[in-house]
Amino acid sequence: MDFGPYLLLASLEGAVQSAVLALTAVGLSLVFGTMRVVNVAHGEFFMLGAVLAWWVTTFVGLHPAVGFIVALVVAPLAAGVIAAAADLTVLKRLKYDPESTIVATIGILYIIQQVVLMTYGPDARPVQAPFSHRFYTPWFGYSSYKLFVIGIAILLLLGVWVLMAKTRIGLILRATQLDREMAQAFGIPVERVYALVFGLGAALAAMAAVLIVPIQQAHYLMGGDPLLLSFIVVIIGGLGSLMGTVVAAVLIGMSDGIISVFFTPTLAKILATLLVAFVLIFRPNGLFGKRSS
Amino acid sequence: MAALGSTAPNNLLTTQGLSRNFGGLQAVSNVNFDLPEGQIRALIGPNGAGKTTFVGMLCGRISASAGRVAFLGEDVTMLPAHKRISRGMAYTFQITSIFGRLSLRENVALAVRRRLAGNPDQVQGEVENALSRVGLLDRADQTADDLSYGHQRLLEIAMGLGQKPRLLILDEPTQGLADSEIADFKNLIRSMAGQTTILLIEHNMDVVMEMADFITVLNFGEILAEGSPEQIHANADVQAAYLGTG
Amino acid sequence: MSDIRKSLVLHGGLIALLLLLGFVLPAYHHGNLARVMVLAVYAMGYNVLFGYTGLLSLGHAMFFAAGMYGMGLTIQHLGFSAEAALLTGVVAAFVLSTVVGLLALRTTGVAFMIVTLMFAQTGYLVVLYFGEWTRGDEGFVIQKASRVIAGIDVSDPGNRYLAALALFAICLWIILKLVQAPFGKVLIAIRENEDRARMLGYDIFRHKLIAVIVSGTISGTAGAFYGLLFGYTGASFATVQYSIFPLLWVLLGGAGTVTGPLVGALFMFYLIDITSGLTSAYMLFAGIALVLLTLFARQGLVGEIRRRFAPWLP
Amino acid sequence: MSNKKIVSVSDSRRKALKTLAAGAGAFAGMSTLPGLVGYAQSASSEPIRIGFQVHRTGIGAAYGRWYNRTTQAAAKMINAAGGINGRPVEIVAEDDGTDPKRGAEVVEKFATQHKCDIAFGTLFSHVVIGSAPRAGELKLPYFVVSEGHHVASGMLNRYTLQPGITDVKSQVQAMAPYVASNLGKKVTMIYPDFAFGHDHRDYFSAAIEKQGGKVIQKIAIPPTESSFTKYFPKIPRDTDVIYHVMVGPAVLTFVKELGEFYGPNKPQIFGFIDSLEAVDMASPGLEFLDGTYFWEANPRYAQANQTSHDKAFRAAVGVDDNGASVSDSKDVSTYSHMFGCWETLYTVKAGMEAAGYQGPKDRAKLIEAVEAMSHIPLSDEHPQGAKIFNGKTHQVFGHQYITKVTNGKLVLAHTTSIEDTLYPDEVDYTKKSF
Repeated sequence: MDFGPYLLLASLEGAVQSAVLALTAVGLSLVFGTMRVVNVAHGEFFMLGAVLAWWVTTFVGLHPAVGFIVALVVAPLAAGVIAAAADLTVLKRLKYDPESTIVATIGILYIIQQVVLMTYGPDARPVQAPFSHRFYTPWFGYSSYKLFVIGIAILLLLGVWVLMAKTRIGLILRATQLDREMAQAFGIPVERVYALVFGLGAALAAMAAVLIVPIQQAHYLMGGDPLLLSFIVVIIGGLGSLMGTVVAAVLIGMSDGIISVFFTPTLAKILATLLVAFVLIFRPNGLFGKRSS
Repeated sequence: MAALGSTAPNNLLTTQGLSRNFGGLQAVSNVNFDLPEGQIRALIGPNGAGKTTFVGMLCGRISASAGRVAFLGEDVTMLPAHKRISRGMAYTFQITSIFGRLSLRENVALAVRRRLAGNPDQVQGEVENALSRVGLLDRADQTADDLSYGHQRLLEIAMGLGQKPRLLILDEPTQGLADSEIADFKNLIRSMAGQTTILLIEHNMDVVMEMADFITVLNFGEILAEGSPEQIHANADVQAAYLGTG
Repeated sequence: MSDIRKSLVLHGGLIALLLLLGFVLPAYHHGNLARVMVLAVYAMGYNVLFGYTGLLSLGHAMFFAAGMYGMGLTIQHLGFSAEAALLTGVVAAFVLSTVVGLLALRTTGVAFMIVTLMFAQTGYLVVLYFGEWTRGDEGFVIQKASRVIAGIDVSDPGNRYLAALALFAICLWIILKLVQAPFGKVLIAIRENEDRARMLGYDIFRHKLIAVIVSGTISGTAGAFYGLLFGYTGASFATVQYSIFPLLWVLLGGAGTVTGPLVGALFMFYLIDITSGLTSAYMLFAGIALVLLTLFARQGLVGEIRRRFAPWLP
Repeated sequence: MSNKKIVSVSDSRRKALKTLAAGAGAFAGMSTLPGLVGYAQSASSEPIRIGFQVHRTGIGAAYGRWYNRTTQAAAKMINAAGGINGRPVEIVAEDDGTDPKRGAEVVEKFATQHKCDIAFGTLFSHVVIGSAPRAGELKLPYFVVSEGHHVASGMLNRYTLQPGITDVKSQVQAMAPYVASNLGKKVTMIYPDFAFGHDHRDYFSAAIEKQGGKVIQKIAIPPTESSFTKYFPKIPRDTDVIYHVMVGPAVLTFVKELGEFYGPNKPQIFGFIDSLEAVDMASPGLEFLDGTYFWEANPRYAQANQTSHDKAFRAAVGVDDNGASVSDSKDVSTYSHMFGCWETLYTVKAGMEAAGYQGPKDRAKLIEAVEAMSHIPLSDEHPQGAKIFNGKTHQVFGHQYITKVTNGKLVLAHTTSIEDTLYPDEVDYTKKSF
């Protein structure tokens, strides 16, 4: 294929990945920013979203679009509740000590993953897209749904931004993020805020998964990649900085797409991975992080 | 006693035009500072005068934006902290910084071993010596976290002693100590006088006036005045500075 | 009895016990223990960095794999003897850990986790990329004929066990010496309070770098031996999963304890071996164990014993 | 795992015995153990224990489920017909997590704890290669159902055999003539960037050139990949045939995205069914596959010329005429692989009966008996088709099928001869010691 169209296609693919990644990573970033907790189980909440989407759509059974919309509401809600419960039963009792929470969330990772394996099984199951329209350029065909994903993701991200910047909840969150003790002193119920944030972070990951699952399939091991990628994105973006996270997601997603134009696939992956490593080595606080860590 | 601004050969430490700014804010600007061997020097000044930043640049925790630091007659401006320490500086933190989960013995041993990694027996001896000098020998095998705040400050000083430094920098050592503990501390400093040069950042004026041979007053990152306790006590600018900023 | 004496007795006794077990254990558990001892060495290497120095690496599989492939590839393609191949494996891990250390130690905390993770991921992809030589994910068999160390055929279960025990004993001794030496005490100091250690005049970077190299080289040695003793070299050992395992073993057994890694690896092995008979979702139990651990035994099994009964445990 | 319980009945006695033996034989080295244990066992006439190494979890899980159903069905049949040498067959299943390390551990468990007579049933090549050395050391006959070339390549050992399924080298080279003469000569290959994919790349490139064709582009997809569209532009415009073979959870994504990319005006597409094993042909997005071709080792859909043997096989395993579970039409089988378990078990039966197999001490005899086999006729025991077993290379060779997607069903288009699958021996295991 000619270079121009190829680049276009690669960019489209990169954009889809960026969109979903941004949504997932913002969830992780929110949790880290507010609670200073590295949630290793984040990817499993993503997986949970996809699996729940499959269940909901098969349960609803009507036109795929209906099932999809229901899933877009139910799956994040359920994932959020489970996450909040995990926070109250485990993380809270660890007093959010950084090291222990990493271990605990590794444990939660396995618990969620394996419970899904026991109930949903080891298969990769497809979820039908709300609409299966394709459009054709002179060079290639492309699924309109993928463009739809980009759109929705942008809307959701704007939603998060409004929530953080314009609402009272956002104010409380930012206050808690700035200074936990101070917030407590001002009568902010920090513990409930933390549970809320942890749930919200998981819900965002689940939402991203609901968007992607009509493109990929729901599988109990699908949580790994989103976790790694959103980890990378959050660090590159500068810990806790939502804006940085989004920008980094776009950078990572696009570069993954574009690099694949110029190299053989595996080599492209190798280079993309090394790129991330070296960005961190020479900007240890991320591209947009403040100097002192 | 060294005269103002002189760079006599017997100076242990000298700075010339030492400056540091944090993004526009000038924390320390163009300080020329001389510290003769064997002196107990107090460094005072209102909050935010740049005292901690200044000593930070002396021992290498903070890099200088401009100027130089000379220690034992050699320029150490470019040296990382650990190299300056190994040349004979010691620094005790303003906010207590110890190895909380280790025993007192091990805390001090870490300080001693850098010099004497070779022979354990000697380490043992010096550790107990340092601990006894701050009166913590009987607690040698406790975990540092279990100590009272005052004792933790003393432990930190013991770590300073354990390093047998040429220059001991104490950043607000008496902060949060009870009067009785302050008294012990004064005796401790006296006992060190002569063997070690001491740079003392201190808010407690009684301690300063009683202990210091010589005082440097820092204000807005600049040297406002230097002199004997009496001279400083009489100095109008100093009083103004303190009253001015509370 | 002095602490040094106590620990000498304890660890000497442990080795003696393992030796005895080698002769009385039923075949199945005999084989398992041989495996676990080599894996424990991997975890002990990891523990030097994570448990004692306080640096959390998510990429140790690259060191394990470097040792394994350094050993396997030279036997497969260059016809090296087992001894030469093992040495190559160790050297490979040493070189890799030096390079990775020099680069990754520019970062700290979470960034360090990610950088090591990324390097390990690169390592895994490189193994696949050079599939002509590595046979990628499939890997290759180390033929029985090449699995002879100093005239001893380590494909024989008895010999394999003794070889694994010897490796374990040597590494145990090295690490014991390391953590009881002033150098090891400084590593602990860095873990406890890096800034303080620096202001006592210790060269933090140098100490950390050496820790990474020791840790990576020991892990790589385990990889080289694992491949040789069990006759297989494959890419699955370079995956993220195998970077997580030593972390889990060390956490279960007790970070910053000399015997913790063995206990953790053993515990995990039988946890999986037994529960896999009950359900295919056996990692569920590993998950529950981890959560309970953080809630009730923060320091791991041996760590808790040290905290409650034997503060002298190294 | 009820079968485990049965094991444990007589277990304690044997454990004690074994511990004694271990103590005694300690200085002689533990390797003397199996012999002793074998003696303890052969006296009894208890079940023949077949250690079944199954991918219950990990990327092989979908295959594992159907391998398990097929194996249990075959065991049921065999036992209903009087078992092996009058002894019932008992399947002792252990999950290997589709991981080579765990696989080796499981093989040890079969040999030393479950006291299995043989190990059997592994699909994924890396697990086979990781486990085979241990099987060899433990002198445990290891019958794999992997379609990998590892056995015939000579990499493994005398105790490892693949008598139930043709290997990838044969499958691939047998496709070339049909592809070249019916679909086109300029081929672009898309395959996973690991050994299994490299085998396809190497063997097919060679085979197609023999047919005067050429592989003009090779696209190796990293196994970590979950979206594929961005690689399709690498397919040259002048491609006659796209040759695809994918494995793992992302296969459906791959095929769907290929369809989205091309839409109606696509080149000829020839795929290995691995790209769609256990995937419902009716899944949304697969319409575009109509008119494309697939390799199948055993046609998933009951064909017009269906044999009575295939009918019986489907009935026994519980698979309907569309290759899905009779109890759940969405649960599609791995029909092109699972027959291997069935046929392998019957080969084991034949081998044991020929060898007069009593217990572990006769393991070598069993191997020799199987090595002695050559022509295997089409039958209820071998429903996939007639086969030739090569005792020297421990590998079987059989007919391959090419089907064309017509109205969402895979319809037989071509059947290769066994000769198409043959290639010169690369090893003679019979010359290797036991």
